[in-house]
Amino acid sequence: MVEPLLLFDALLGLAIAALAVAVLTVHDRFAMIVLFIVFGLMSALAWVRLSAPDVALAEAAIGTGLTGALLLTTLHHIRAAPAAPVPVPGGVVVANLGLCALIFGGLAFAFLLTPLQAPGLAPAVAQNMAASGVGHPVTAVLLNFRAYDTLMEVVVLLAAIVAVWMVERGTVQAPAPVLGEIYRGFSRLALPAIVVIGSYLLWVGAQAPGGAFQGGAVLAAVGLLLLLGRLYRPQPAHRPFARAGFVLGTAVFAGVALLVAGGGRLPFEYPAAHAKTLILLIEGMVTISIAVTLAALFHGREPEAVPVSEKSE
Amino acid sequence: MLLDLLALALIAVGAFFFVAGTIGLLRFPDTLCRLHALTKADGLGLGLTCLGVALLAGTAGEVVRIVLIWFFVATSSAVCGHLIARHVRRAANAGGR
Amino acid sequence: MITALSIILIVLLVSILGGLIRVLRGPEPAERMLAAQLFGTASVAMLLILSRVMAMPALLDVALVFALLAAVTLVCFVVLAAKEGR
Amino acid sequence: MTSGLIFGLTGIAVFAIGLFGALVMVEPLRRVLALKLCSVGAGFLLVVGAWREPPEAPDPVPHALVITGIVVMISATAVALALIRRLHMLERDTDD
Repeated sequence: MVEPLLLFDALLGLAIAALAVAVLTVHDRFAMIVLFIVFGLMSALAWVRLSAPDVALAEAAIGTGLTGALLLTTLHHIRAAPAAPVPVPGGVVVANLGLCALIFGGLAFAFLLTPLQAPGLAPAVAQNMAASGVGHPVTAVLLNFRAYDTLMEVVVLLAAIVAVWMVERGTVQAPAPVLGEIYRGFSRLALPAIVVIGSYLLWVGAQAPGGAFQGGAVLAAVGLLLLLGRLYRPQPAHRPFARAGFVLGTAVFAGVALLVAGGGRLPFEYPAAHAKTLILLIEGMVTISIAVTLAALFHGREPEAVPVSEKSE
Repeated sequence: MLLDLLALALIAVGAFFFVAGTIGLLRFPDTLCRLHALTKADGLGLGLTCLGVALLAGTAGEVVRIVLIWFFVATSSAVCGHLIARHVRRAANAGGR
Repeated sequence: MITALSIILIVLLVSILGGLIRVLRGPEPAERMLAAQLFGTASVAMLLILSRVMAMPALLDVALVFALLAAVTLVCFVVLAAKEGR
Repeated sequence: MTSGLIFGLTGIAVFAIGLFGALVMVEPLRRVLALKLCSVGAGFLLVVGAWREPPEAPDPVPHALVITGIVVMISATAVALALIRRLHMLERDTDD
């Protein structure tokens, strides 16, 4: 008798691998994106099964939801391009297939030899939890024990939005259509609800799965809905606010580190009495930054002074 | 015990509706029929599942979150169903002209 | 109880995989997106059940985010499809 | 057989499939997706490394690393997609 949950895992694993193949082989580009979204959903389920709800949250919100929206807009922009079928020589395909099969075999062999469930760093984290200022281990790792990583990650987001604004400078975008009364009613109902959920995720991150990245991604979804429904239209005059939003997280994060370092400690060695306050401050500001940056990444092009897009109305 | 059985039955019926929705999606002839099959199925299926899981829930907080999930999925799937139907109709009109 | 719920989970997963045929076959983008919506809702149901099976109430938050982001992706699709229609 | 073993092998398979796609595919959009598959596959391995048979709690450090990875990946994807859009526009303009 096979345990049903294990059978579920095996099916899920097979489905994920099959979806990965389907994403790369399906002819229709729209189907490719939908399959990728489904692939992300299934991976998030797999991570839930591996008792990693934080990662599942991040994957569902950022890796699948927002990435899916980004892919859909990009496909919309480049839809005119007939996918020029430049055939790859068969020899190249076979050689690469062999190479990848070899890599798969090697990795699988190494993986099967590696003992699972090694102690790892879990005991070290558990020992220091009391001093971290929060009650959830993943949040403690992200914002206290390995805060440098997280700071760099926020910087990467900042770099990405700078790059996107540079690349898209001077491009034209067709205006979004009006979605009608029902959508307006929906957004009046849904947007506040989503704001509450995002803030809840940020707040609950101190004790349970959730936190700045997941909360920020959910708040970014509000931005997406506003942009899509034309309830908010980016204006050139709003650029300073947007820039302030992009920089806020990095600035506060680095500022706190410098302040702590100024007190004769290591940069992220928060004083125990204020650890919780400092972490919450950083998380709050980083959440705002992430939300603004992700929404701006979705919108792409910087709002520029000369609106050339009006002629297509 | 009785409550557990009731919850299990509700969840099982919910799953049945999901299966029915998938079959509708595969077998119905055109987009609007498929839309119809799907919105009914996922609305009912998820509603029953939510009810069943809520019966098994341990704390009031969990029940609140389950109700919130049900409410959100119900509104968003209704609105999205409407938007997709509108899009399909407009596309058909544009094609007919 | 756990066994019965696990079997229901398997049924839901198989039903999702069956729906994938519609995504692959199309032909309308709207249908592909519809199928994706069904997957989103079914995954929410699976997460609800998993929250009982694995005794992790935190999964309810994950389900909430799933539901939310599925809606956002769908709205995004409809907007872009409508743009294309003009 | 354990969940960790199953999903570990899944992760390696996804990584290899993504790598193959990134090497062979011509279309830029598909190549980006292939690289994203690679990143998800790598994430699988890290999460499996953190996994402990329940009821033991998993190791939080790899989880934090994967979350960081997901955010970095969406930044990279956004830039790649912006480049694809720009490239497409330039190609269209030279065709006219």
